[in-house]
Amino acid sequence: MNPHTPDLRVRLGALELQNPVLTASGTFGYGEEVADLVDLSKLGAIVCKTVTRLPRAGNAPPRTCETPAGMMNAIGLQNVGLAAFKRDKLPFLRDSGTKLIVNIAGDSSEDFAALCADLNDEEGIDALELNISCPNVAHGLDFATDPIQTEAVVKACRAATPRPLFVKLSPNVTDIAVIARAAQEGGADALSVCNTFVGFAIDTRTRRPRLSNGTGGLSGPAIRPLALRAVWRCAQNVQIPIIGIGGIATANDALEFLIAGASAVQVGTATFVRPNAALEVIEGIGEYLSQHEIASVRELTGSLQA
Amino acid sequence: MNPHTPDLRVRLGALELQNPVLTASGTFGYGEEVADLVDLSKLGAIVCKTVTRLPRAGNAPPRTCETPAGMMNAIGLQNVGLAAFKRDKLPFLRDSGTKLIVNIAGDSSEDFAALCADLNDEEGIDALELNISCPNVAHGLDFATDPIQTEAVVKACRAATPRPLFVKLSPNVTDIAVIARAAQEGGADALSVCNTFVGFAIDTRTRRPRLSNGTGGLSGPAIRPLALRAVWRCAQNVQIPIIGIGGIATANDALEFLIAGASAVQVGTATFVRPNAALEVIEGIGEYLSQHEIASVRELTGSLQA
Amino acid sequence: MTTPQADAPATGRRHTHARVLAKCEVAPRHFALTLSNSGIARTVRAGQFVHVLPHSRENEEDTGWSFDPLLRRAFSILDAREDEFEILFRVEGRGTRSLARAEVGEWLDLLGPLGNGFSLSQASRSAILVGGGVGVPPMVFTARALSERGVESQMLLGARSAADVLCEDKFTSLQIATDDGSRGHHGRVGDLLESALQEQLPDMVFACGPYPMLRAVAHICAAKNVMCEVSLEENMPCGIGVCNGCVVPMRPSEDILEGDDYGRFRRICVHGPACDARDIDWT
Amino acid sequence: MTTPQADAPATGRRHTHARVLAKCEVAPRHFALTLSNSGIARTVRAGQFVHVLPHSRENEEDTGWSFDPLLRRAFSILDAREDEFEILFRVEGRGTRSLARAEVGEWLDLLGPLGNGFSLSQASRSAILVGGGVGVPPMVFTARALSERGVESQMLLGARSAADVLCEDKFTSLQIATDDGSRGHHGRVGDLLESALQEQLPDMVFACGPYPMLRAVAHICAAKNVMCEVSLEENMPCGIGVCNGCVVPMRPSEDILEGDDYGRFRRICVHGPACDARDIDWT
Ligand SMILES: Cc1cc2nc3c(=O)[nH]c(=O)nc-3n(C[C@H](O)[C@H](O)[C@H](O)COP(=O)(O)OP(=O)(O)OC[C@H]3O[C@@H](n4cnc5c(N)ncnc54)[C@H](O)[C@@H]3O)c2cc1C
Ligand SMILES: Cc1cc2nc3c(=O)[nH]c(=O)nc-3n(C[C@H](O)[C@H](O)[C@H](O)COP(=O)(O)OP(=O)(O)OC[C@H]3O[C@@H](n4cnc5c(N)ncnc54)[C@H](O)[C@@H]3O)c2cc1C
Ligand SMILES: Cc1cc2nc3c(=O)[nH]c(=O)nc-3n(C[C@H](O)[C@H](O)[C@H](O)COP(=O)(O)O)c2cc1C
Ligand SMILES: Cc1cc2nc3c(=O)[nH]c(=O)nc-3n(C[C@H](O)[C@H](O)[C@H](O)COP(=O)(O)O)c2cc1C
Ligand code: FES
Ligand code: FES
Repeated sequence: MNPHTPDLRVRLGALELQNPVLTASGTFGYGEEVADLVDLSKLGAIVCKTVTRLPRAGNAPPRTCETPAGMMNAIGLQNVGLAAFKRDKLPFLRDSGTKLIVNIAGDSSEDFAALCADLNDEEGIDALELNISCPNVAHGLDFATDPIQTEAVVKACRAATPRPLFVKLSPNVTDIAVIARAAQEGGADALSVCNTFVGFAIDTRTRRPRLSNGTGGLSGPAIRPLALRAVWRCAQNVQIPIIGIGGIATANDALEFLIAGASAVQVGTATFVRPNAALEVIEGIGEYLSQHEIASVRELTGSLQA
Repeated sequence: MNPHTPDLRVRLGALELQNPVLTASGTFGYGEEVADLVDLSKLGAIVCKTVTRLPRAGNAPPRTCETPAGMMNAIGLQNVGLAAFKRDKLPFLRDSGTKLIVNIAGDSSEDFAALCADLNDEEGIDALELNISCPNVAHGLDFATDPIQTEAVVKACRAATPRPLFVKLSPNVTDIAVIARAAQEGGADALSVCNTFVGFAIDTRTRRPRLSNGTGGLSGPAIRPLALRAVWRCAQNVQIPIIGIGGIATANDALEFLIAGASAVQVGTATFVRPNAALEVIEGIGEYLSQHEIASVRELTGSLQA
Repeated sequence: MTTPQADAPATGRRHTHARVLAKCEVAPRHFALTLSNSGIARTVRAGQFVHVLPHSRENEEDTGWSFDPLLRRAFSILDAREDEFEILFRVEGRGTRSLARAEVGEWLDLLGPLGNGFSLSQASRSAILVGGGVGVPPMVFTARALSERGVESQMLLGARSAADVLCEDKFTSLQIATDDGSRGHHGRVGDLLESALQEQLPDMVFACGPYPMLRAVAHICAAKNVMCEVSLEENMPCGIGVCNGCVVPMRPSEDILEGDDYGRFRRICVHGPACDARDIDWT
Repeated sequence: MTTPQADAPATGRRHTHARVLAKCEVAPRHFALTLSNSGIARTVRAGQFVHVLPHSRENEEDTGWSFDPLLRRAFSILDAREDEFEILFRVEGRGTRSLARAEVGEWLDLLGPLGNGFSLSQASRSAILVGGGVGVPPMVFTARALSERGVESQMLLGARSAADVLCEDKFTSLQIATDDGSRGHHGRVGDLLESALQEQLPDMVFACGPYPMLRAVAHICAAKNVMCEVSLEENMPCGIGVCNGCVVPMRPSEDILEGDDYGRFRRICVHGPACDARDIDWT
């Protein structure tokens, strides 16, 4: 193999991607919103905004605020709902030129499983990501903070679909390894680590919360060291691949996650800062591999030196 | 009362402070190191570096690194030990002109209690802060992640000393309210919320951890929204006073914590950026009270509007 | 009305750079920047905005070295001609403090033109423009664009005090209201609008400014049955429609009330910032 | 030797500001800043440093608007005269990238003078100075201070290549080694030291530069039984002795091995950066 064109392909369970950089759910809409600014076909995959059975209006504004090197959001899973998603959003995503991972959220194991099953007949979906860790809706964190519920919801989905199942974990737990093992036990093909950290902000002038929802989920560079720790801890406790998420803004950040044990990464908040952040990360990973004469990005995964 | 000189005094259990701004343990040495730069007598209180029974060498360097709007440390509780603390450090601290809170850490409930008892005869100690939440030593987080152990260690200390007991909690838990209630149950006079968040960083050039200890504790502005959430959650679940800690760099940051339910705050990492950060925070709180015509800082505590 | 719009990207917007050609402190803590970017200058419409990273750069390649402040800030276009356009901002918080340090010759990283702009074609003969605070700048562009279409416009300008009156030399027909009476009418700009509507009803009212002003304008126009477009503000993490952060509540209507309040919130970075005032839930 | 020193604060250090009087790109990506601050300039000793916030400010009151990069950066004093002093840095990461944007007329927020400085009095007649990379600047100050004391010094300067040779015009007696042989001796600066020590043994060797260079220098001096002080680097969150972050490992010795390795680590922001090379645990 030519050492100057490193191999960026990675495998997440049965799913092979052309490179390890995905867009994070909720930070890239349904892809179509930014097709003029980002060459979608170059992405490892698109993870679309969480889809729920029924459309959701989401939380009242203000839904976001800035924090030091980060931001908080409490969108509240605003989305068009399953029917409109299939009708209006899927056709475009199917033809984006890259793989599609549909992120779903339900109220119960049954609801999650039914969503998986409902999508079984749709073509062009390469994997499902189970959002069991949204901090911004009532009971959003019930699953991801309890290993028994985590295992149950993954099992139910596993029975409902043959598609690769990625489970998105929450960092808001005492030991994420416990939840990671439960998800693996339930039959997950990969783990997405992690969702946002629950935070709070107050406007001292009005003495009210800055977000209408009160709490929000912290994302962006501020959380990178914490997310990296979560990924590392999971990598040492499960055998399935891990998708690293949290504060990745540059190729160097992504490399940290790969070296810590991730097989792929997702870029979220950084896309708000630079719409092409994910593509820049892909390019930078390639340059690093060339410079260090590493033939494949797969060699990086878990290559941390003691 | 003159509306132009707001009352900054606060009470933490039996302890009355001239103002609500303390220095955070481990970020202000034993006070003497910075007496030339900071007028110690103006502080609400000094919380000194954690003292253990025996001297500790701490972790090998590198012990710190910078992160976006934050830093990580893995000092490993380097300290002179109880005997040298009493002999060499206490005399200065006793005469600093402000209150002294001695932060201690032990290996077991018995060790914690013995440390409390050993200090009973020393004059000039106004309260003890139990560091049951250091992420940078083996088993450092065992107490603060388990309500049963938390309650046990506080009970043991409660029996060993008549002094006000503040318990320093870890944010690295699924629900800090559970631990907060356990500490209250054990007899804590106040809660210090919170210690650092466990993080990780990798040098991608060498593929080694940036810190010799591997993981470290994240502090600084980056964690402020997360620490504020922890304080708010505790405030809604316990009746004892709370000391807010985490990323406080300006008076406005401190005000957020007070409004969320803290009775006092500690300034840590910000002191590295500006040695007089704590004094600037005190001044700014005073200005805010004057501007908003609030007579006492105690009115702010928990004054969040729905 | 509120037909849910398809989410195809707006045309012409791009991620680009602009050089600072001029910088002027037009009022205390208010800066106007003249920026060089022909792509934006030649395509932007009145009421559109640019989304700017708050750290200036020494050259085009410079990708910055700070994640704090992290997010872009939105600024309306004051005016555009050939290869240049202008923005005007007040130093408010950390974002604008940082931006105020941009020097002539440095570069800004920006996305634009963004948003929908005002529906100028709805005004065939006459329009009233209402601007308050840093809502005045986009009205300069709007007034010029209308005048080029042969539409007469009258500007009603609100400010806290005489010192805060912005861009007054840019309007041919102008009335001013100040909160403290130090200039023009002592009171709200809404008072000026009520008087103006008493004289003659325009085809359209276009308004930009603080929320309470816009709500007052919306109510006044609704009472007189005059069409009104308001340019709204909300925190905008992405500015390009992907985050769902910048929503404003829409009035309940049959279109949007499918499911459980579905469609009640509209992203104003793409389906705004200009909105028909009647569509907004002002409560 | 390593008697645990009392922790009374150093005298003279303060939290202060300095105006940028001059800025010069002395080599590619290397900047020298001349800073105005008489308090520091008049009290600083060779080998001491200043701790600088990496964001320049427009005026003295400006408290900054960014928390990223968050922490101060340490820079050795290149030289000081009357009310001015100089620092020289290489643009390395985010901290120095930000600092490189400081413009003449702007202000830096700094703490200083910090650290202990070199023990110049230990050299009564002659000294050898060894500097590599950005370890060269403090040797300029050291050479001048020695010469003012009537002590002869010889400078051995290491660099990657001819382009990276810093401050060569500041030394009267100078030998150069470059890694690529593009200037002077082709090899390490340690080779130059070995030759120099073969000719004559100085009272002291003072060294500053990358860790591998310092270790080599320490070994060479130990073998010849020449006293050597090295100026060490470690990440320094506070610079004022309160965080215990900036430690380096000391050689096991009876003094420090009370308890369980107690005292094995020394804070070099106060008990350094200059250290007796024999005290350091170089393993
Ligand atoms: C369409 C539009 C046009 C505008 N036009 C102008 C104009 O022409 N002139 C003008 O002066 N101002 C304009 N603004 C306002 C401007 O974008 C800034 O929000 C305002 O100047 C606040 O200043 P700051 O960023 O310094 O304040 P900061 O204190 O830094 O931020 C203000 C608050 O907003 C939040 N915030 C800031 N940016 C974001 C973001 N991108 N995403 C989420 N939350 C965020 C933060 O939580 C913070 O508390 C416009 C805003 C919009 C939406
Ligand atoms: C006593 C002393 C004197 C020095 N003199 C000079 C000099 O004269 N010229 C010169 O060019 N350099 C000097 N340095 C090095 C300088 O301080 C910077 O560390 C170096 O330039 C790195 O550049 P940066 O900050 O841009 O790199 P960055 O990439 O921003 O930081 C380098 C790494 O260090 C860590 N880091 C940076 N600052 C801190 C801090 N304050 N606390 C903890 N971790 C931190 C970060 O984790 C980062 O990974 C000196 C250092 C010391 C300790
Ligand atoms: C505005 C916003 C909306 C989000 N919406 C979702 C969502 O709908 N589903 C989901 O699983 N994660 C959602 N997330 C979480 C991101 O996918 C990601 O896990 C998190 O932001 C951390 O990554 P980052 O720091 O790169 O942004 C959202 C994040 C943001 C900032
Ligand atoms: C360098 C460093 C050392 C610390 N050492 C201790 C310690 O010995 N004991 C302790 O209870 N907390 C220690 N902490 C935690 C702080 O007291 C504080 O809880 C934490 O840093 C969060 O506050 P901040 O963001 O204001 O720094 C340390 C923090 C830092 C940064
Ligand atoms: S700002 Fe992100 S959708 Fe409008
Ligand atoms: S840098 Fe904090 S003790 Fe030296």
